[in-house]
Amino acid sequence: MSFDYSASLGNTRFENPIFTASGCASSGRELSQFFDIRQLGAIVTKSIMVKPRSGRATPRMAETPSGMLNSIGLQGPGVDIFLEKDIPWLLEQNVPTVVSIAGESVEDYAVLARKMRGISGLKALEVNISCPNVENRGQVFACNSTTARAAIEAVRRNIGGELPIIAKLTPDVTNIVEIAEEVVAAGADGLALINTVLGMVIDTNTMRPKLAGKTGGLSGPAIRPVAVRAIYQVHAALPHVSILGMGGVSNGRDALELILAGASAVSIGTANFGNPSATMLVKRELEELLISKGFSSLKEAVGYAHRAEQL
Amino acid sequence: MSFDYSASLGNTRFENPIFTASGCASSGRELSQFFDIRQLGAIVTKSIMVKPRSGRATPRMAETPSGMLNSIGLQGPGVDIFLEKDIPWLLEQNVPTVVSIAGESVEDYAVLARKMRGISGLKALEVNISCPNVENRGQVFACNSTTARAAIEAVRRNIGGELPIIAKLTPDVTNIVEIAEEVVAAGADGLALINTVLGMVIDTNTMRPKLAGKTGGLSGPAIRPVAVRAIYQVHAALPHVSILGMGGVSNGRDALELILAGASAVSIGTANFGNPSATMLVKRELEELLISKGFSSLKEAVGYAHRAEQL
Amino acid sequence: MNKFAEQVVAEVVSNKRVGAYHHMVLSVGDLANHAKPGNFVAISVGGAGSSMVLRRAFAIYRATGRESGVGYIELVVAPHGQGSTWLTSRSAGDGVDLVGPLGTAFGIPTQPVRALLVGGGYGSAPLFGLSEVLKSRGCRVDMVLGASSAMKIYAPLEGKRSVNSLTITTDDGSTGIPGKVSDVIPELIENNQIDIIYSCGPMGMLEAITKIAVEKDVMHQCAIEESMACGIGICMTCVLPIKGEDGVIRMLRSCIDGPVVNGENVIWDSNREIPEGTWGAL
Amino acid sequence: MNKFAEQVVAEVVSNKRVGAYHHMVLSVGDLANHAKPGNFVAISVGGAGSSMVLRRAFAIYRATGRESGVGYIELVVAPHGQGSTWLTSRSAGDGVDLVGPLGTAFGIPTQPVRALLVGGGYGSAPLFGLSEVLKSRGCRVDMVLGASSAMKIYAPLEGKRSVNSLTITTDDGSTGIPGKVSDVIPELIENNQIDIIYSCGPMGMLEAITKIAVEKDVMHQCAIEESMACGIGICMTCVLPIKGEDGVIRMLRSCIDGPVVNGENVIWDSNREIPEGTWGAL
Ligand SMILES: Cc1cc2nc3c(=O)[nH]c(=O)nc-3n(C[C@H](O)[C@H](O)[C@H](O)COP(=O)(O)OP(=O)(O)OC[C@H]3O[C@@H](n4cnc5c(N)ncnc54)[C@H](O)[C@@H]3O)c2cc1C
Ligand SMILES: Cc1cc2nc3c(=O)[nH]c(=O)nc-3n(C[C@H](O)[C@H](O)[C@H](O)COP(=O)(O)OP(=O)(O)OC[C@H]3O[C@@H](n4cnc5c(N)ncnc54)[C@H](O)[C@@H]3O)c2cc1C
Ligand SMILES: Cc1cc2nc3c(=O)[nH]c(=O)nc-3n(C[C@H](O)[C@H](O)[C@H](O)COP(=O)(O)O)c2cc1C
Ligand SMILES: Cc1cc2nc3c(=O)[nH]c(=O)nc-3n(C[C@H](O)[C@H](O)[C@H](O)COP(=O)(O)O)c2cc1C
Ligand code: FES
Ligand code: FES
Repeated sequence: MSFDYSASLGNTRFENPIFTASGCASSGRELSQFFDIRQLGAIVTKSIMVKPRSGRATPRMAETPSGMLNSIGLQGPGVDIFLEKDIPWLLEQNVPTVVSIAGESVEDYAVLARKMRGISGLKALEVNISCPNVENRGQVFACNSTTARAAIEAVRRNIGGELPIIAKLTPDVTNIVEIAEEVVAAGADGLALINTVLGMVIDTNTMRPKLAGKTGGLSGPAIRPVAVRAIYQVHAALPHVSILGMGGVSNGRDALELILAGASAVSIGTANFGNPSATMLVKRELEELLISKGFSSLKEAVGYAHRAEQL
Repeated sequence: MSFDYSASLGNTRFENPIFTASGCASSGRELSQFFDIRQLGAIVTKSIMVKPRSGRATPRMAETPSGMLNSIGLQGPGVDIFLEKDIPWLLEQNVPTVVSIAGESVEDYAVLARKMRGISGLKALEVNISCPNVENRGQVFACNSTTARAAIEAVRRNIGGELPIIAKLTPDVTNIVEIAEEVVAAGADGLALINTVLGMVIDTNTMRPKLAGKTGGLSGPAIRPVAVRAIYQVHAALPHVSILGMGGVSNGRDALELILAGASAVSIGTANFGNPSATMLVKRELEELLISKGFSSLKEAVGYAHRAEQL
Repeated sequence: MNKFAEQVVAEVVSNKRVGAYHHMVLSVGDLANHAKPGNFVAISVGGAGSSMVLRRAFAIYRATGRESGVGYIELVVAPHGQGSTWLTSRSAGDGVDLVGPLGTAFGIPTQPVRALLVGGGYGSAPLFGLSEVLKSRGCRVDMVLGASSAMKIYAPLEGKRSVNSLTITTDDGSTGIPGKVSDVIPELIENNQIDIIYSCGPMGMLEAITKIAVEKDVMHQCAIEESMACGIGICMTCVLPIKGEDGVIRMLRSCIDGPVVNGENVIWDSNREIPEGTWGAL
Repeated sequence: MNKFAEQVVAEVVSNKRVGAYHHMVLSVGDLANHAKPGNFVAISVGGAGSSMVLRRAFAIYRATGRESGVGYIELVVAPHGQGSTWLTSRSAGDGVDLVGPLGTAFGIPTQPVRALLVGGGYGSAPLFGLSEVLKSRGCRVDMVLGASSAMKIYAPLEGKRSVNSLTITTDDGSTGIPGKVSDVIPELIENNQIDIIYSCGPMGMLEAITKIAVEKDVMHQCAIEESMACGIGICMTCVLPIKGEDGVIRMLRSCIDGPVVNGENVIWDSNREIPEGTWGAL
């Protein structure tokens, strides 16, 4: 019996469910020397903004127990150069590509969506709304249902066509289900869960915050229980909305945990730093695990932890 | 030159800043076979409720990378038996004691505060408002400024006397500073930061949530960056309110990190499970570190990471 | 609460593979002199920089060398997950952080009785020490060991010598009688006129034995194995519903009120819920 | 991006303590044949179950054994925090997960020139291999090594032999000239008519050398050490402001656009802020 490893997000089909996480694979070139990146379910690009950005001052990272903090500050070339250089390369390589976009204002999201509209060959758009909203006291879009909704609506209105919109949420909210419901109502086809958790490390030598940006985003295995919880809660509330799960996945067992909680596909972030071929390891191990447990397709396993208690 | 290791929370002085964390030292007896518990800055008791409680079903715990999940569900004998058995023993032993209380309704908090009023010898009252409010769809008190405020007001009105009230907050909110401001306005003398982070583990063998209660609280080194961030943010906004810091502290360096962020004292939770004498290790190492850095008192170091950049 | 508990750095004296298990000898000093059959130890795993924050509990297989300051504890460890695999890869000379002895011990009858000892998997570990004590008190000791397959039967030669009879069962029939220990116990109780059963192994096995013991009206002490975060009574994770002398069910800590408990007092069929009528249940 | 980079399990061949450092030899296969002076490797630390999720970068001290399939890489490791302490406690026969060679290499002049090699602490590591290459091209090589104290000067005998002169400075004067390397460089440049400086060490030292090099108008290539999460160009944590040929300042990744860069192109005085005028700065 052949095993069906394909994954779906919204209406889009992917050969397999293992993606890179935004900001953790640059634009794909760097990883391609370690494995054939066409083997990925998709590359999710770093979040691209309207203008070029030099990002935050350094130091930008601190290792933490089973995790790390980063405050890259979305360094990148801006959407125009990105569309000119990175996207053609990825499409030429025939790598399934999900573009991540990030804005500082609702208008930014509209502009970015319009720019993506013309690009044929993209598989989906991940909308990172975990960025500070310069029009609203720097509060993160995804921290508030009104701003989260506005950003996703702007994308929905401007994207046109069939490209699925995946809204990426932060776990740093009182009620993630509420935000999820709001962005789905605003037109998101899927949800990416979770972005990093806000944290800080103080360097006990200098006795100041270790990161130049003071706070940073916590990622890696340390936050996996938070990711599993968020995915489980949102899948319970919105069982028909596809979830791209992420947070601390570094092997097949971890990926299975997110799938059972309700993720339809899984992104690998921090694990790439420790192991450049982490995605290929996860891909292989997850498939083996699913088969050994008797599933005939990945999709059967999605949300399987929610099934009713057998009595 | 002698080093002043004493700590203050509100108007209360403690010999040293190292406490046990609520729920992680039972009522003190069990640890007393490993060290002299009078050496603690204080014992913080498990959170006590109005009625006896058997807690949640098992399994109640799952180990996670650099942390653990628990869902004890506040198992305990109820306040009357607690006051009859545990408190007299602690006071007899001359252990500085902080009682933690937890309620399911605003009225519960009022009742518990009245019960504590008569007990002389207590050092402070920790008010755990990270419990589900049965009158409000099971939402956690500390997740909402209105309910957080109501619980603390109920304690303030009923406690009388000088006993400092320390409100214990959950990090699982969009804006912890807002909740902190609210409970301080309601009469809290200090804040305990942080309670556990909501998480979940799925057992990939049974393919169901590992804990009987499904979700649980994440604690241990994994969450330290979240604790440091919360303490730093709250200390920046409310520099005159004392903070009892906790979250993933297992050695002197970790405790120093929380102190530099703004904690006036530090509770040790999960580390006791891995090392029954963790508190004594932290106490010794922190003092050595503070002295080696040239501080003449613990208090000088509190919030030291906030000092202006030297140019 | 075991009042002899202390925290020591134990030196690994030897580590030998035996079937599916590792037999490990640790030098622990005086602590060994206080260890009783049924007690366990809790060991830190993973070393500095480990992501594992909790200790692992292991039943004491034997405690030897009873002179002041010198003492050894022996364990039977199944390399299972990350923690036990780390432990079984320690070499002679390595140090491990150990807390013990912990928990309750098997109750030893003052009169010579006829005892049946039942172990499942590495659950046989504490039974050999127990058997020695019982024999020294003039008891007759019969033993049943069960496991999924032959590799998982831990029954060292010197252990076998200390019992009057040894029956082995395996699920796959690879050695001994095919089946479960519970299949052979009723007959052994009859034939050997058993007064008391001591057991250690998976919860399902202990439950099955309790049922037989109640039916046949013999006493039954079992060492349970609940997942433990601290092992010393401070975390409340290891609880299970146990009926007290007063008839009230309480969620008791298996690390300090156990691991050895009277089988008939355990509410086995709670299906991991809080049974109705439990003291304090809401 | 170093197109030869690959991920291998390297076997520890030897691990010897030398002063404050460990000299480690790793068997890495073909990878060694592509390693150039200035390149580094990134090693997983802590083993299975470790709480350390990131690799640690180490400059390649030497790469030897240039035949197909067999190759060795040598490192000089200072046991500092948890990661490097774990590495320096590996024994011969242990395997470590290694990615390399990574990063840019020192540029080798096509003409014989007069080179001054300056190393701080373990920063001397890549300079001995560089020195061999330069000598083989007919260059004159002078070397300055500095550290806080004698124990932290890494200058093995065979290394010393490969240079024309070796000057040592220590902050505490415990060996060599008391003071900083920057105190002695100007005179060495003059006396030996230096054409190019190669340096490796702490950022403060590299900045000071850049200043001297600019003043004296000699070329200066330095290997920088920014804190790195991935080492392969995918995380953007290791950036620093570097002025390009086009005069534009960009935040470049020191793991793939470095570690070897032209000292004069680095904006040293940015005080870890984004310098004004940096491309894309907001
Ligand atoms: C009182 C007691 C006595 C024990 N005696 C022995 C013994 O003699 N020999 C032996 O090999 N093992 C024994 N165990 C089991 C042992 O403590 C470990 O749980 C087991 O080795 C698995 O740990 P791990 O790190 O390898 O597995 P992991 O699966 O990585 O463990 C993860 C977590 O789950 C817990 N856990 C996993 N399986 C069990 C289990 N079956 N029971 C309780 N907790 C579990 C672990 O303690 C840990 O916190 C005993 C447990 C208890 C409570
Ligand atoms: C290009 C490059 C070459 C290096 N070459 C050598 C070498 O040849 N020999 C050697 O001993 N060390 C070298 N290092 C430093 C080494 O990578 C480790 O940072 C150092 O060993 C400390 O790691 P730790 O785990 O012991 O310390 P920890 O303090 O526990 O490290 C914690 C984290 O901080 C980072 N970090 C700490 N100190 C530094 C530092 N000075 N620079 C960059 N990151 C740091 C670590 O990478 C890690 O992520 C080099 C670093 C880089 C970037
Ligand atoms: C260095 C770094 C950079 C990141 N950059 C982005 C980004 O540009 N856009 C985004 O949506 N998420 C970004 N993230 C978050 C990840 O995509 C991912 O959501 C998070 O790290 C959790 O997954 P992990 O634990 O597998 O890393 C970044 C994470 C890291 C560690
Ligand atoms: C097993 C367990 C039980 C706990 N019980 C309580 C409790 O009763 N009341 C409370 O306020 N916090 C409780 N906590 C939270 C701790 O007091 C502490 O806030 C949290 O664990 C973070 O600290 P740590 O990382 O040092 O454990 C409990 C934590 C654990 C792990
Ligand atoms: S294991 Fe902690 S109370 Fe029993
Ligand atoms: S270390 Fe990750 S980009 Fe350089």
